[in-house]
Amino acid sequence: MTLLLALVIGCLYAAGIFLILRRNMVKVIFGLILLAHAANLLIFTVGRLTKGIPAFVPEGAGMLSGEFADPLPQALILTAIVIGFGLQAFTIVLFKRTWLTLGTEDLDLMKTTDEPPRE
Amino acid sequence: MTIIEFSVNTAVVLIGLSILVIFVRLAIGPSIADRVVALDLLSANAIAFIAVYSIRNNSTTFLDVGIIVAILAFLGTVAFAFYLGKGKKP
Amino acid sequence: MTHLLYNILLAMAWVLLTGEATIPSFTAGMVIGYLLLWVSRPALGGEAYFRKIPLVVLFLLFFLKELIIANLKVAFDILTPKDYMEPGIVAFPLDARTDMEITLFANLVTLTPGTLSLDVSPDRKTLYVHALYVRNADAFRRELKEGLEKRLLDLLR
Amino acid sequence: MPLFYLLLTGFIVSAVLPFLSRRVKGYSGWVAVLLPLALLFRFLAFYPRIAAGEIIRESVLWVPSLGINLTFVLDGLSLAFALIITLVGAAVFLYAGAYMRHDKEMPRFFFSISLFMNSMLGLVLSDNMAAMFVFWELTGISSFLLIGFSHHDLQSRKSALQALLVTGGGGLALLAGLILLSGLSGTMELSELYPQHDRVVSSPLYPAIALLVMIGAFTKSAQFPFHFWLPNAMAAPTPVSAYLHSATMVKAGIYLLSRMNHVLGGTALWQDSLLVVGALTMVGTAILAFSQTDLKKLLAYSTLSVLGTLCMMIGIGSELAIKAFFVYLVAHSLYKGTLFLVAGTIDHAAGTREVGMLGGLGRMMPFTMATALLASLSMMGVIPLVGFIGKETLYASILELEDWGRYLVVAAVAANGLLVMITLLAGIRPFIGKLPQFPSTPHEAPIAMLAGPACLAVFGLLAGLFPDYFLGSLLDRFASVVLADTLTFRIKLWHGFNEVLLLSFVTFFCGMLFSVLRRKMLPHLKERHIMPFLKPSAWYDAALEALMRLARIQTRILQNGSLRNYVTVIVTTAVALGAAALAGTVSALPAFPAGDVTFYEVAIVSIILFSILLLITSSSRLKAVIALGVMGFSIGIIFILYGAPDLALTSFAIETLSVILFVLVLYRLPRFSTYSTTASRFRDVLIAGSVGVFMSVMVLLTASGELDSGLKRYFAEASLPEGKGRNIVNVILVDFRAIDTLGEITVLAVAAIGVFSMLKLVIKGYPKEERS
Amino acid sequence: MYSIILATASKYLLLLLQMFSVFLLFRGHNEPGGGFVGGLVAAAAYALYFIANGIGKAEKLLAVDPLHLISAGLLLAVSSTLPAFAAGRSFMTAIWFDTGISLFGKVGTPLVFDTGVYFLVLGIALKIIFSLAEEDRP
Amino acid sequence: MRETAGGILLLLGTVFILLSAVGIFRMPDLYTRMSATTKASTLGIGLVLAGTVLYWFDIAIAARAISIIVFLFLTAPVAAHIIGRAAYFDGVPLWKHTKIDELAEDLEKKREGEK
Amino acid sequence: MNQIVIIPILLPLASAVAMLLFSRSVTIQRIISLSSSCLLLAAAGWLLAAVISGGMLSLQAGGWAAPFGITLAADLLSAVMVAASALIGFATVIYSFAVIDPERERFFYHPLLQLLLMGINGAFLTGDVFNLYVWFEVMLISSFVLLVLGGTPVQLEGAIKYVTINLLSSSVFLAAAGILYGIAGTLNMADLARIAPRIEQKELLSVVSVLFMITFGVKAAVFPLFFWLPASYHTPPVPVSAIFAGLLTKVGVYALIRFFTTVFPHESIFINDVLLVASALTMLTGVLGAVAQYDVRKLLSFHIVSQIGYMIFGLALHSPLALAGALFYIVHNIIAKTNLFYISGIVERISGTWDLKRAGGVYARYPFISMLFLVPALGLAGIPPLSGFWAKFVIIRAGFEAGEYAVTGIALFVSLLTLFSMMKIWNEAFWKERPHQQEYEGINRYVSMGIAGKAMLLSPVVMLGLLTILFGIFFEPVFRIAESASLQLLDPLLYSTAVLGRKE
Ligand code: NA
Ligand code: NA
Repeated sequence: MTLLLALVIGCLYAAGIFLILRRNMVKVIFGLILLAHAANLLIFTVGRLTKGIPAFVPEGAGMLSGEFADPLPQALILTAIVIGFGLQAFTIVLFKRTWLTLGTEDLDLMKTTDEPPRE
Repeated sequence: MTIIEFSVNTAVVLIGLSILVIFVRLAIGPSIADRVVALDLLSANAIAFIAVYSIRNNSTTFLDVGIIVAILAFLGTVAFAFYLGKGKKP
Repeated sequence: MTHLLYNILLAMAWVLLTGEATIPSFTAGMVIGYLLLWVSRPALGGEAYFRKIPLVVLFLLFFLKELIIANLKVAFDILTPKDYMEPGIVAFPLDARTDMEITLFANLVTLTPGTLSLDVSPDRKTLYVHALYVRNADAFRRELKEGLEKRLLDLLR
Repeated sequence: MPLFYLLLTGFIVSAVLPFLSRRVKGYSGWVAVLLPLALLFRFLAFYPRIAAGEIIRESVLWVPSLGINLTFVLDGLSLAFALIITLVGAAVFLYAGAYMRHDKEMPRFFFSISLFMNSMLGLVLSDNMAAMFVFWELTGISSFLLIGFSHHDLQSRKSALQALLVTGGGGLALLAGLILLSGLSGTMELSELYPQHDRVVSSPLYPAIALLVMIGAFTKSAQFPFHFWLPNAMAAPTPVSAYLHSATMVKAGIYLLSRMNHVLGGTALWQDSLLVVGALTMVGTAILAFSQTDLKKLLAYSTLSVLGTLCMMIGIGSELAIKAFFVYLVAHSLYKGTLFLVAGTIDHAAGTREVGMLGGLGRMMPFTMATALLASLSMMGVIPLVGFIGKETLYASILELEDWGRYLVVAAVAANGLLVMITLLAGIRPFIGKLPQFPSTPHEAPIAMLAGPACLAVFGLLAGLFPDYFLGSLLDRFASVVLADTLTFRIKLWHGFNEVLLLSFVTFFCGMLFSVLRRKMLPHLKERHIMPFLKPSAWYDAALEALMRLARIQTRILQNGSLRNYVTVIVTTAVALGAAALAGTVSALPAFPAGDVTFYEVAIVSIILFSILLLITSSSRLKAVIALGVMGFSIGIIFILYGAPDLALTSFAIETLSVILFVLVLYRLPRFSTYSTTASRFRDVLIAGSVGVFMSVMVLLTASGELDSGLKRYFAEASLPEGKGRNIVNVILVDFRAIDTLGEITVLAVAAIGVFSMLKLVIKGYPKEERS
Repeated sequence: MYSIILATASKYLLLLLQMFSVFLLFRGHNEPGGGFVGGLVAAAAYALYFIANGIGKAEKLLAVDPLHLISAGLLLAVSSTLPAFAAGRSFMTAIWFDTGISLFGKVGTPLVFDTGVYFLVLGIALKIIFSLAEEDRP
Repeated sequence: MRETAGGILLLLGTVFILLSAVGIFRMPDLYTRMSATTKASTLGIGLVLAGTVLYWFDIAIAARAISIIVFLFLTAPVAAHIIGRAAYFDGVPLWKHTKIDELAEDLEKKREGEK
Repeated sequence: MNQIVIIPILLPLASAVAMLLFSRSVTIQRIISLSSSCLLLAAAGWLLAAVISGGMLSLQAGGWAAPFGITLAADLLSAVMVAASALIGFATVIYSFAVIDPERERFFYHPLLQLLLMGINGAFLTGDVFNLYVWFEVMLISSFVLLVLGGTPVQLEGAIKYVTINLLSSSVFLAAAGILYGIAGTLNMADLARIAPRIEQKELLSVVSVLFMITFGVKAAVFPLFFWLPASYHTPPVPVSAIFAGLLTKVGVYALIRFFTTVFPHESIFINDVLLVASALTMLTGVLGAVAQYDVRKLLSFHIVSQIGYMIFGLALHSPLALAGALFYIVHNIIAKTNLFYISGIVERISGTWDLKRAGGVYARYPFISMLFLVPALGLAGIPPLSGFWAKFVIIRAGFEAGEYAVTGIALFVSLLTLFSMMKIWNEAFWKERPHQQEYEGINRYVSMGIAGKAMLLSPVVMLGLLTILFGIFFEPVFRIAESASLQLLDPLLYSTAVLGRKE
């Protein structure tokens, strides 16, 4: 499964970067979201996969022993997902606002901030 | 192999198959509503899968996720409908 | 409705008392609670709960039957290569009046395979139903009116 | 620590001076002059001790960790310069008070010029190289402010910037040289460097150090090919020209060379470079003066020539040469300061500085004429003025040279002849002959404008008459420092009829000849430059233009406004560097058992892959959103499969919320349009693909290793007893790593505020400027 | 696009989801759930209500500006760190009390913290959704 | 015995689920797909969950399973209705063999009445 | 005592919360903002003093021993950075009172500023890699919102680029942190420093460090990762630009220094070579960008990039002197750069334009303001005895000592171009008479400000200007601190021991 997930992660990264390289603003958002997914899945995978046994102390037991999924990467991903959501929400609205204000979603038409210096 | 083992294994395969089939509908559409319906059905499959998987893995923790999936899938569907219906009719 | 609440509370009390949080224990608690409530009904008042519980059970059985029959019918259609469907959208005049009645009825219609509540007219007098097997629109209407709607309204009113 | 306090007082007074001078309005010159005068007398008080061979040195700790301290040393060299600085300073300050009487910005002027004077003093007094550099730069900045004093004038601003850039660039070279030198010797103190001379010159870094120091000196002292900034600096008010650009600041480079002579000198590289550059400057700039018609420009070119001469004499480096150097330096400061101030007076009186339009002023301004005459005679090297001694000694030192060096005498005579010509034009011609029509009515200068130059001129006469009394002992100490030897000279006005005197006559004759020639040739000269290769100012302009063009081109290429290009660069850099770090160390990818993969895992993974494909290819936004939803849910399922229910819960919840968000945001947006070309898509696929492959490889490599995390075990053990919770992930979130969560919810709060304010707040701003 | 069916359903689902969200919050320390998911489910309840009944009714239902929920959530989270100071312990050290209620189990500052998260998440989700919805209102 | 019954319910449920999947794939238009299949899946999940309850036979599991079932039965029809309705007014076409569309007729009448 | 480490994080958060509670009243928000900034300045000073006198402080949040919980740690570097951020925060709050429009104030300008400071301080103080990510995000989202607050077209356009590229780099950060955990099994920096030498997957460690270099390089605006900066920093209101210019990029530089001294001390050869080349190109391209510009804010923005190059150069040289120089350079640059943005804002108020070709006449009317400009401008150009001179001096010396003559030469050349572009501003905006005088009738928004407004506008400028002068004149004690900070950095064991409380 690690192999498969590595494939998935690679594809997510590739697709994310590909979309970020588009001229269409909305595609860029999708690209960023894919990258977030990719990073989360990456942390999950490199934190080692453990099938099935979640990190819960069983009722009645004092501690969890044996084989179980590493809870730390999960906690990290949780934080990252939530943060990612905040950023994503902001970004989506930013892009919409930009579209409404500038009247285009073509990023190549947004060059006024980088206007080359005049002679 | 006991009956329960057999049925769990078969169930997993059947759910997997139906997920693939539904995905085809999701991919081909043709309308947005078709895709939304497919998505809704996918999440239903997910709930079923979670239930079966809890037996398979001998762990009940996942059932809670099922409830959330049910709630959220509904909400998602309603949201899509909201989109489709926006400004269309009374 | 308060009676149902009492019943559940009694059942939970039973579970706590016995210290056995299992399904049989809860069921036993429900049954015992029902009996207790029935016994003390003069003190509590409100006959409806005891009249309706059997009705509810009957309705559920009726609905389950409809559900399974319709499901099989549709399943057959899905699995055989030929399509037997004659779909259509039928306007169904509603006797249900309150929001709750309309919603419940519409949802039950939708829950039955082969039918789908599409829209309620703005005057709330008509429910438009999409159905797979509409040989005859009027027959369809009659069947629904005398079957599902009547039973439901009986239960609710 | 008298020297330190002297300087400190000076700087404090400069800071106060503008306010003071605003107070006393018309008398600000008289007030301001107190500062240089006081300093002058203080330095004169040191004179006997220095003359007696004492060297005063003192040190205030500044940055001892770096070996940088305010170490000041007063020896013959620094005292000579300090006296020139304060003496000419006194004359200039007094003069400026009257000269600029009507200028609103006079307080600022006094601030800048006194700042300059103090910096100049600090420069010549410093023994610590870093401290010296500090003052060196300060002279540059104050000079910048002074050159650009008439800041409304474009030419002034340009000239100021030019001077700053040229001398600033040289300053940086000097800094580099000094740092290298201190690195080599382990000290910042010049006095501690003297004993290390042999080690320094034999170091492989020596040529670099010597060149860097020389570049610093050449730029500051306007040696060829950096001379061009000085004539342009004449845009400054006349007192500034008199002070900075003849008597003091331009001598800073010369000072540096003489100060460093003992540390870096004695090698062929050092001596020959100074000699050649000095000689070139001496002759070349004198020739350039030929076509000048502006009083100040003429004087400026003559200054350049003298600076070249001085540099050349350090290059010669003999005892006689240093003696000549000293006398020439003193003489020049005295007469050139005077002549510049006189030029200002003339400008003031007649309203023009064009030599062709000047004449007959002597009758109106007799005292000025007398002053000018004295200074002119000194400049022409006429007996009995100090300029005569300077020139004589110069010739003598050249005649001492062997081999081809002797032919320098021709160059020296020619240059001095040109100086004579310039003097006739600038110092004498305006006062004699007919009185033409002037823009304003000429009148004698007020006492304040007369006193200073007169003093300087008279002193030039006295020093010529009694050279040994006024200059003798200082010369000894001066030369001793420069040559690091104990030397005693005799200096006399009259050496009898000899070869050198003959050369003086020849010089004078040449001067006359040049004057005649110039009058004949001037109309033709105006049209084109003499020897265009001697016009490095054109090089400067070209370099500046090239720099600006380069800057514009690179900015246009790099900062091209296209987000895609920015991302492309970043991503490519990341992958390239990452691959470089990985390269060579990885021979084969680790093998993972394929057997543990189940059917439903394959199903989930293929769903994810297909939805990625769907997302990329989708032509409608909503379709893309749905594909995204499917993908998110599938990833959630993977979380479930591998024991992360909380993760699954959260990701389902987030996915749904995102869907709602998209739905609310997107429904008014237009259709998804594709803008990019096939070629760019192909390129992007390559880039994106390489990222994907790279990340996949990273995942596989990482997951293939052993991971023994003590944290995992610790959490499992501590979660319930210490964290009071069975859901370890949640305990981590709200307890073990609660700060992460605190930050996380802050992010959410800000995001919500951001969304809200972005939707609700639209400021129109100042439309005219906002988009520029 | 108003549907009586959805509107009616949203009313009873509102209650159900809110209850479930509180349940998730309190149980999160021992079972899957927690303040974050709890808050999102509560937000889902209001979101559903908004979609079914329109933004005006949803805002009236909520009665407070979601911004105040955000502030309150942050305030709770921040104040949960203070008892540790008072107790002279290291920053953010948990302080626990025993309660007899089985659903709550032990009550401590982490639970207060998680409650802060709950309110904050509810607040931000609603703030975002309401802001976007209000923008569409003519 | 209890477990076996659970297994059978499980199997039955998944069969229904697969049926609904085939249905959504095979049916000719959106409305037929929805009315034919969405609810089959509701029943399917119901059966699967019932099987799960039987398997575990624990009140906590039962409570969760029943919550899911109740919730599904509460929401699934609403979801189907709302999406079908939105699709209809969005102009998603009916199957060409659809016999009758009284909603369209009524809307037409109303529009004429307004004129 | 250790508890003070949390104050620079908690205080801004608490004040932001208080301000959100009083979201209706701008006045109350201003009072809270000001007092919180004062307190923060005091706390940061206290922290710095404590670290100078008592050595490194570390706080185990939640009482969980490292590496299990999250460690907050203040060594000299962190304490100095926090002090700088508190200072800039304080100055910017005051400056904002004078210039920020009431609408922006009503839309949470003040709380956002505090939260930005919280994120920045958190990033400086944390001793945990993932926690650093969290603080980066707090900082980023606050900066996003501040950047677009007001929603003018240029703001939005700049924000699109800023946001996209920063999110991209965040994703790289996340991946790097994940992989790091995957190979080292810990996220605590001190623990990592201890474990890193024993890690078997060396090549992965160096790839991880490359990834970190990329992500921090983007934040720090290092060549060729800086494009987002000149595309966006000139778009928001002046105080926002100023605090961005002063602090944000420096957080990236801080992280680079922290990682490549404390966390990956053994990973330096390849990284240092890359950093060296990058630093040279950063200096050069940045300053050339500045030279080309005629918009003051764009010009200053490009300068940020250029000066980051010097800091990176110091890091790449990796000697005690070089690091001390880099640290001092950071502090000096934070102060001077922020100040320049402030003054550019004042100049814009006076002349009504950002365009140098249309501006002018400030020197004639406002000599004092002109002098206020000269201090940071010359400071930035490295003119002695201002602080920038020492920054330049130390770095150059370190460069020569390391034998990196070429890059050092570039650094010198770049400082000349810096001087050139600063004096270009001076010539055009200050010395030159304003062209088309009549066009600008009544556009001077400075002259119409009240005395209180002017005081609030000028006092931060004077304060920071004085610091630029004082740091230059009294360089020795400052350098001592920088030197000991750099020695601390070069001895990771110190850090490990202080955090983990045991020797290895
Ligand atoms: Na149905
Ligand atoms: Na959380």
